[in-house]
Amino acid sequence: MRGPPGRILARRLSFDLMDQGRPLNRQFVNFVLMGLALAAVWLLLSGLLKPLLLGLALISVLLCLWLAQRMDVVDAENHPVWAALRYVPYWPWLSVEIVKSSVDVARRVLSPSMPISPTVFEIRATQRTTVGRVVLANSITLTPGTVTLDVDGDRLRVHALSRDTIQGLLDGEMDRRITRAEGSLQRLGAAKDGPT
Amino acid sequence: MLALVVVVPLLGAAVSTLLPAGRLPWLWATAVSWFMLFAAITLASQVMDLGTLSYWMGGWAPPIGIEYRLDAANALLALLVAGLAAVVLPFAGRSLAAEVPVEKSPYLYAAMLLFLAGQMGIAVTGDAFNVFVFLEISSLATYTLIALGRDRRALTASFSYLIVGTVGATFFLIGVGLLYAMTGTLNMADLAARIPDVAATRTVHTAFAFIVVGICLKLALFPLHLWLPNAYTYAPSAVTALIAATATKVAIYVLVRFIYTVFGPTFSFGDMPTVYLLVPLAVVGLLSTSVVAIGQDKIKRMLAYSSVAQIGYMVLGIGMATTAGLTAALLHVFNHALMKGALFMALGCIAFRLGTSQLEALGGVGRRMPFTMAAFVAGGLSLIGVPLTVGFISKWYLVLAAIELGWWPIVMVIIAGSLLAVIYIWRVVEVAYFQQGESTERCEAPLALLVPTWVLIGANVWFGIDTRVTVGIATRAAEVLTGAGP
Amino acid sequence: MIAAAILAILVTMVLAVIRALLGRTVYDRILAVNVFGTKTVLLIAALAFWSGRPDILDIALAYALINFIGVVAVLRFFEYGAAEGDEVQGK
Amino acid sequence: MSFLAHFNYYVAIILAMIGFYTMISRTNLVKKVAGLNIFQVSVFILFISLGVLDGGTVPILTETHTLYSNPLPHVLILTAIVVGVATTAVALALAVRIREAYGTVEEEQIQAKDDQP
Amino acid sequence: MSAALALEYAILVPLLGALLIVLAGRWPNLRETVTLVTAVALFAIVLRILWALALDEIIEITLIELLPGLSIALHTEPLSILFAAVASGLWIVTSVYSIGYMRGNHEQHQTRYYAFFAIALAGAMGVAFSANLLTLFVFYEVLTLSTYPLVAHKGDENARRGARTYLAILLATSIGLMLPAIIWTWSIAGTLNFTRGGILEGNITAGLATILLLMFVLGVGKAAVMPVHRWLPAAMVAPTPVSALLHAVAVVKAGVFSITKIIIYIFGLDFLADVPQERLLVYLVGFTVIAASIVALRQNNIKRMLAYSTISQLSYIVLAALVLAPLSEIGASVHIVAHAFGKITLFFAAGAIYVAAKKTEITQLSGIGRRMPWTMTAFAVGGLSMVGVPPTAGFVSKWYMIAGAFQNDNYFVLAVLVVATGLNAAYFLPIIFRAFFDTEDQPPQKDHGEAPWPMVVAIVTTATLTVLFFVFNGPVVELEHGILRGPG
Amino acid sequence: MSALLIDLLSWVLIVVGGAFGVIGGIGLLRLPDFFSRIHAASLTESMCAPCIIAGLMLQSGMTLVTVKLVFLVIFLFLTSPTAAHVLAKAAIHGGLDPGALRDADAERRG
Ligand code: NA
Ligand code: NA
Repeated sequence: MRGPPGRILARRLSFDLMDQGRPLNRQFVNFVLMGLALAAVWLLLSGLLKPLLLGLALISVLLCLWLAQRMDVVDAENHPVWAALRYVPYWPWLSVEIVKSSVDVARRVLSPSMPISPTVFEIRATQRTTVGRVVLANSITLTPGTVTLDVDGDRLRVHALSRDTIQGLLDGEMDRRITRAEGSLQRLGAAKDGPT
Repeated sequence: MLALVVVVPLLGAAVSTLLPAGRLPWLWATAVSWFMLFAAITLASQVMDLGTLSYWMGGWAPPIGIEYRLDAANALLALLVAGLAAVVLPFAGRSLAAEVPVEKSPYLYAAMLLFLAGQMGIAVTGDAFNVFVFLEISSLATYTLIALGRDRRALTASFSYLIVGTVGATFFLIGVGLLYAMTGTLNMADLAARIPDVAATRTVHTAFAFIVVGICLKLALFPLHLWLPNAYTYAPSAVTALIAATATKVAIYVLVRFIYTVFGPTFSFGDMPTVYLLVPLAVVGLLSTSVVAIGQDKIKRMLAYSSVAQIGYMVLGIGMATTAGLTAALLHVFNHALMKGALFMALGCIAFRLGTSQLEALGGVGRRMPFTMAAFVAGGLSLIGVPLTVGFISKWYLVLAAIELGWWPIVMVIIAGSLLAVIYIWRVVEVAYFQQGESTERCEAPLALLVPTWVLIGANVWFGIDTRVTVGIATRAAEVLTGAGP
Repeated sequence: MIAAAILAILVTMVLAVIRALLGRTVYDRILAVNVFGTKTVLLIAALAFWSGRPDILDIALAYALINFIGVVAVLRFFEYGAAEGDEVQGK
Repeated sequence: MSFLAHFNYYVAIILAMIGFYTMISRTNLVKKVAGLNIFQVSVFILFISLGVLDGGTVPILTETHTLYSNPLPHVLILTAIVVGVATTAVALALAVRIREAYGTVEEEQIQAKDDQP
Repeated sequence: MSAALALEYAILVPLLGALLIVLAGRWPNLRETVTLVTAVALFAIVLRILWALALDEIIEITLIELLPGLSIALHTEPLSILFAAVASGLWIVTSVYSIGYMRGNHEQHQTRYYAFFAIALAGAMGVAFSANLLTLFVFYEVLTLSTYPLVAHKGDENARRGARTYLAILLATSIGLMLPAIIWTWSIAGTLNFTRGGILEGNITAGLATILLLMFVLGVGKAAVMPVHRWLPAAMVAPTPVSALLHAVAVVKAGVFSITKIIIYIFGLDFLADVPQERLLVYLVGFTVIAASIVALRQNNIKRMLAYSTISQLSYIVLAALVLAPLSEIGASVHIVAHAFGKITLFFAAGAIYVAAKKTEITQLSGIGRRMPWTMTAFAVGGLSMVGVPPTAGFVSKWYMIAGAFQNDNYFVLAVLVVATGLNAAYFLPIIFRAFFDTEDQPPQKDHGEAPWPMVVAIVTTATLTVLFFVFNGPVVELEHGILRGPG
Repeated sequence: MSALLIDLLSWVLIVVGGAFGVIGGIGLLRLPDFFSRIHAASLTESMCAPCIIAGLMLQSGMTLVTVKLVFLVIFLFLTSPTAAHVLAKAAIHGGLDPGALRDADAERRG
């Protein structure tokens, strides 16, 4: 059977937990995964293994799942956890960018003349998934010197501290890398959720 | 049992939220309230023969653990709360169905049960901080209940009550905190034992001031009463009946408990100028609010002001700092609950039929709703203090206490209060019986409302004639509190 | 050395408070408050090491959470326009 | 030194004053609630600071530490904070309902709307 | 029926009557029958009690024990039986009269009227037989509240205002002065029971005793001692039979009865005799006698004139009681009867004149004696009794009062009595002369004779009683000597 | 040797973080309008916080404490841009003008 490890695991789970032959239930799988994630977080944060605390952990995890289900934030769409995994190759580059632009902004702030030229401009996003587009928007905001004001369709409205710093964004370097990261798992057969 | 009386309504509230909207939540709440009454009666009888009961929450010993403690004073209070609840909730069924949208019913009755749980909690807990918690539980329930009133003014009324109430509770909390700082305990009995050693410190004096002021905000002692009239006026009828009958009474109890048990009479009246604080306020409030009541053309509001006046009587009794005075105050706490409950319920019947409590709308109601108006008149006579009603008994004791102290002006004030009550009650009677309304066809309230109302009226007469129980417990409680008795 | 970090954080917080007071627009103030909040998170974290009680880090996490929710809530309030008391949108 | 000895009291008092002033002076119901919160927080701080022991550390038991500040106030204030949050929630809910009913949360405007029915 | 049972019935029967009247409301004849039957039954019961008292049976029953030592209890003694007999007896006559009056005037709400009338009688009986101050107070208030609807009977703004004044003054005085006085008494004497020789002696200083007595005399507003007399003229808005109830049958009598009883059985004559300041009250009451008579003299409306005459007559009784001489006490109690007979006759007459001739002013009465001989003769009898001229009841009581005044050499009272008699003559005799010897200035619009027969019957009866009492007062006076023995 | 190196590195990170924090604060004060101040703020969020936390991680080594710090930094990275974004949106909604939109494509050619 092909597919990302999570998907394979999920299929296994679904076969074990549900009566045979039923088509695989993605939402249920995502629930299980979310539950496991929450449990892991709890364990890591408390680091205690007393039965009482574990019992409480179980209760609170279930409570969270119930709430999530009521708010239906968990749907058939791919889980952010896996989304996060996809962008691993992109993080180092982003960090470097952040450092560079931080230094630049710091320079402008400290220099007596304060050489700034606030600008608003638009760029086009080429990502196909919503997650991808969110990643782009947040990356822009994370890097000092630029902030995403508004996202509408594939057009991002950006405010920059200075005209000189926006060239990189206009060249679309960041956009390209994100799209590539998004695609990188695509080849492994990730969910096809077209642009919304 | 001591724990159940609080835990059951708490859980009951949770259950109520899960019930389907309709009559079911009401039935459930009523059942719970009747259980509470049963429990309260059992406890009260135990207290009367066995003396003070004590129970450690979760087996933790005080001061870490919370002690539930029941003596004559809070036995009386528990009886009062449970009894009133057991009568008002049956009444609430029809009355609230007419005033509150049905889909809210599960939460409505959950709030009522929370309110009762809080009131009961205050009644039985022996832990100062626990009092604060329960006070806030019941207050929060009250805010939501008041906000359910049909008129949008109910919202603003509830909001201002919330602000004032929270400030009051926070003041109380400050006081408790300071006491804790000085004594290292929150258990009332321990506090009572340890305060004398530190009574001289300024911190304890500050604590006393904060606690008294905080509670007086909650119990709407003049001039801190401004939140009350609107709250009572715009809340749904049954809610008004319940909170008017119990909420302020419980606050009074807390005041008594702290002045007499925790701080002790010697400190409260010896070291602190409590008398000069409470008595003048009580007197001025009693007279002024009675006069204001006469001016009201919304009967519900009139009764609300009269409540503030009646609170004046109770505080007066507390301020006398004698066993007789305290007995009178406790008696009036109980008796006023009976009369105000009855009056507001009778008014609820009228509102149920006429959809208003405006005075001018009552022309000829005496003929249209004979039993309801008869109940109102009976309750009114009790409020005035006519013999063979509970009102007379509490006035009798209050006046005796005043004479005992030789406070003749106070006697006159008490009497004057009764006369003012005559005036504002009679305004209603005159319109209802001797003025023609536009309609004359009979529209007596349904039995579901009449029966509970008359049960309370019956209580007004019964306890006005057979005073052994009430006077017995009240005297005993006063003796316990003033340390005169066991 | 952590003392240095704490000092730096405190300085930042002071500057943020000044901005919050100078404000100009309410949004400047919220921005400053937000900065103040995240710096508080850092401060708690640093203090955890300073006092040798890393357990306190949980508090830092909780505080980060509250700070975020708080800022969003406040913004919601101002966006809602309740502060100006104008008519309700979409009503 | 005596000033520092009562430092916590002064902080609490100042905060209480600020909260109280806000509550009274502001006509915007939501701001009143904010004032109420500040007022309550001042009390919480007072309570907590009462439990402090000099040299004592956070009352989370470990092997290494022996001297803790008094945990009881923390417990109580935790409760008080919960109560406070509940109160705030109810208050804000009311504010929302009021806004739906009156279209404003400004006291005078509400008053005006009640007076001219 | 045992005497003790009779005591309870004296209160229960009228209440039961009221209930039946309400039930019979739809059938007027049945309703009125119920009223009459109840009235007669009550009178019979009172006679039964009188009989028991004559045999020196001591009758005392406790209905309810409110607080330890404080109960709702009934007993009998000469004064109470006298009051009870007068009230219940006159109720019969008044009922007959009411039937004529209410039907003759086509009044509304007659059921309410008869029902509350019965309740008022129950209250009066309670006052009469009350064994302690609390019981007295309770039934006193029952009487007050039950007469309010009667006074407000017409229901128009004017009637409501009059009734408001009536209720306000009576409640204000009773709750404001009488109740505190009672509680004070309780707190110093530890009991409220009516006891021979009083309960206060030795527990209270003379000065305070005077204040207490003043609180009682003014607190019992029904006695209409100035300045708390205003309710009586205000109540003139009521229908005539109600005025009869107020002035003769129950209400004002309950007032003077209460004061007499308090003076005799709470303070005690001997104790008060040692209270010099008590004289101040004598002056106050004496002033009321004179002042009220002068006001009456200046009235033109018959009923108002009668009202002020009542005020002065009541003060006779209080005055006599305050003289503290045995004979004057007897005079006081006898005058309760005498004034009852005389005044009810006068009011019935006034009512008859109103129903027959629609006349309300004295100046309109010229020559009416020829059209209504029976009525006006009765009026003359009543008037003479007020003045105290033989052969009428008024003479008997005045005789004992004067004798009592001599007994204590109380020349002030003596003077008051003489002057008042003169004034009474000055405002009654002219009316009588005008009625019989003047000629009608202008003929009336409708040619009328006597009022409906039930009214005439009632009037003649009461007038006859007034005269008969002059002759056969022996038993009553004899009975009232018992006051000086007092209850058990 | 490597322990010393790690220590050194952590100190450097902490100092750098602290420095950027202060600079951000200064920017918060110096910069002329709200939208530029956002950038100063993001300086303290995206640079100062991670550096200091990283420094602390190096202090604590491979323990649960480090895990918590990781959670902390992840959380900050998720929330701080969101907060900034919401803030900017609210400001625009509230009537603040971020400035005229420039023709981006022209820029690219130029
Ligand atoms: Na009340
Ligand atoms: Na709060």
